[in-house]
Amino acid sequence: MAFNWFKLSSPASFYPVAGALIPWFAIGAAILAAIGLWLGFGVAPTDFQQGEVYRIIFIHVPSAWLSMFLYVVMAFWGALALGFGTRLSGMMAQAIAPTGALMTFIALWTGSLWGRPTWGTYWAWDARMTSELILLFLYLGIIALRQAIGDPRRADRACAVLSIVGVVNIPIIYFSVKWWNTLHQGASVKLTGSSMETTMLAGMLVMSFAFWFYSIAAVLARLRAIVLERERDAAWVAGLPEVRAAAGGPG
Amino acid sequence: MGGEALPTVAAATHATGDGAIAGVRWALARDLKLAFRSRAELGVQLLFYVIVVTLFPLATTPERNLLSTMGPGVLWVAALLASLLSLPRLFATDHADGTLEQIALSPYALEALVSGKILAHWLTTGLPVVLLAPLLGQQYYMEGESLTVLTTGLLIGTPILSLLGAIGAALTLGLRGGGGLLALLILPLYVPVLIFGAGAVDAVRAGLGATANLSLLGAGLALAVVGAPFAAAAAVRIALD
Amino acid sequence: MLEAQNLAARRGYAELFRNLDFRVASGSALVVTGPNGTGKTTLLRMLAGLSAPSDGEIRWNGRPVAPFSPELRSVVAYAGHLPALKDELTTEENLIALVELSGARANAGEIDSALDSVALSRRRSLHARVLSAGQRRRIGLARLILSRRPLWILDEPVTALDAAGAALLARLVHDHLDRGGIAVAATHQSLGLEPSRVQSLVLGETVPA
Amino acid sequence: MNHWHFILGAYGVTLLVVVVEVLAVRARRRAAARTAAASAPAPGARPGTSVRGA
Repeated sequence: MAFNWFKLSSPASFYPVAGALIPWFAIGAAILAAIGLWLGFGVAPTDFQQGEVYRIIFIHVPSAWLSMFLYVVMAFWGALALGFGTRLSGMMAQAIAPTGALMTFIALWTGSLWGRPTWGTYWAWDARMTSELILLFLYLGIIALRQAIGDPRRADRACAVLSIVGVVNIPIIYFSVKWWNTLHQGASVKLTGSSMETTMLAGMLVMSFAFWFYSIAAVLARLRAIVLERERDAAWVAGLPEVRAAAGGPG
Repeated sequence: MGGEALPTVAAATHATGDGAIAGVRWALARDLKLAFRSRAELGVQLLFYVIVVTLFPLATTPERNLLSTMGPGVLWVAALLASLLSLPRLFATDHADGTLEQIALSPYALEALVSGKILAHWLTTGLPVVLLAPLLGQQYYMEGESLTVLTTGLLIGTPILSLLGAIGAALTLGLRGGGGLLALLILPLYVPVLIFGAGAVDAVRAGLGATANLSLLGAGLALAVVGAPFAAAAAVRIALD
Repeated sequence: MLEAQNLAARRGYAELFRNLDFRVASGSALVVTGPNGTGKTTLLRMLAGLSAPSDGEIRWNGRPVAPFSPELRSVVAYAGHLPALKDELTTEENLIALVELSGARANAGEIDSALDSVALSRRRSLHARVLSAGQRRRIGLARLILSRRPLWILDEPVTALDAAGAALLARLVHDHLDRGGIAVAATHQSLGLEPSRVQSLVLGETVPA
Repeated sequence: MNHWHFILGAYGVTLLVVVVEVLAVRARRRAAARTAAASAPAPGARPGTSVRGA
């Protein structure tokens, strides 16, 4: 068991595993999204206060969850890279950051489009929206830091330190924004009544799984690209069929 | 000179025993001396703070009520920017002239040396900002308890800025676009400090009292004092690698 | 005794060297040469504990030492490309600061005699800003005299030194080896040591696979 | 109050972002494969060292 994990943690052995997993997660994401959208648009009833526009939550809430979840996962892999110097962990953290930033962007975009008809404004200083914006800055900071550092190993470790500091800070940031928000009686949106329709909840959960599967597929695909970039002069990379095909072609 | 015995490892590591305090003291004394020798530079940074604070009423309105509402926020944002402006000095010069390598190879714990440097940074850049606050508060028609709470908040909060900033300064050592990158990395982390610090004055005005805000700021300082030197020291080692 | 086993280094995406093995005993020196970009400085930084090897192990007196480990930090004196001097401080203040940073107490008599042996006594209260490159290097030599560390890592130590300075450096290294110390130097100039106690390591030469 | 255009804006941009990410990742992998092919080490020319003396 332990030996297997050790073997898997080398980029060379994980590369084909990731390649085999990607189609399953991609197909899974597509099927789950189809079910989720059917639940969200076909089954769930119209909200009698907000009308149809609440249907944005089927992408807003999952992307917001994923944006936070992915940050924690990224920090986890970063910590492993920092603690044990495992190369694959650093690559994993590197692969997660752009998808996490995109999820944060989707959450902000959809939140603002939901807010316009609901609050009458695209942007409200709501605690969750504000925290999400700061989360986007944190993601962009990590991506920018990696861009600025040329050396991949230094980048792995520096980004790990930054993401760990970020993980400690995110709850504090959220709490502080909420604190500030209550003091100033800011806006906040809730669905009608305390109990959400079961079909709405089901749709949201299924869509969350769809986003989750999609993120895994996207991260693994990016991971494969990163492995190729960083192990470019390893013998096993030279032997890969896709690399040989690229060598045969022009350029 | 020949024939002298080389010190053993044990003799040399003796320094790490009382290392933490001695390390803090070495870095503090040296950075304070260096800051004093280049005090003109510190003056310029302080002036930046004063000018930023002065610009806001000119950009908005000299109206008394509005300014006294904006005042704490403006002073805090200016303090954040002043801290940001001074942060590259913290490690960059040591990095450029090779001192940082010697610091990292010293038998003193790097965390202690880094703490000393952070303390010196706060004493030379953060403390002046705190001391100027009662004066600059006058521009914003702040007085009485508001002014006291603002200054107290800055006194507790500016060390957090130096502590968190040290992590960013160490992470961006020797990188292209260092200043802008540092701002992107560090300003989001400053958000809670800004909220609790500026919020303390609002709470006083709302009649809620500043105790809760200042206590939260104090808790933040405690957390930063414990955690930040380790993160900053780790970042220094990474930057040297 | 300093040993390297199966050492490998990467910089960015490129591999600088691998499968590097050597052993430097007490009282002897390792001189590292090789074309630019073959990893001399990288190797020296690894031996000083500033940088982690991408593979392999460094051992001091038989025990593996990790980068920045306390064991290594208490034995190594590292003189890199950068002199670690502050323009705002005087020659003497710079020297005292560096000696104190290495955990030693700088007593006035020792400082005097160290400055004397590098011929900087008359420049002791000048700010480092006005010193020449060679004089800056000499402060580094004074630091080595006072360092009392068994392992010296010297990166291009002869650079900027005049003939007298180079001779002084050679004498310092010689005395250091006599006391049972170890020196690792990356240099293309001779340090004038007896061949019997010098190993030479040439980086960048192709070895059969 | 149906606001279908807001829903369309939210879902449309999400789809767009996903498509852009998928295309970007595929392009990145192709580029990485090309670079890897170009920088694959020639046999025998690996970096080496020699130790002499003592």
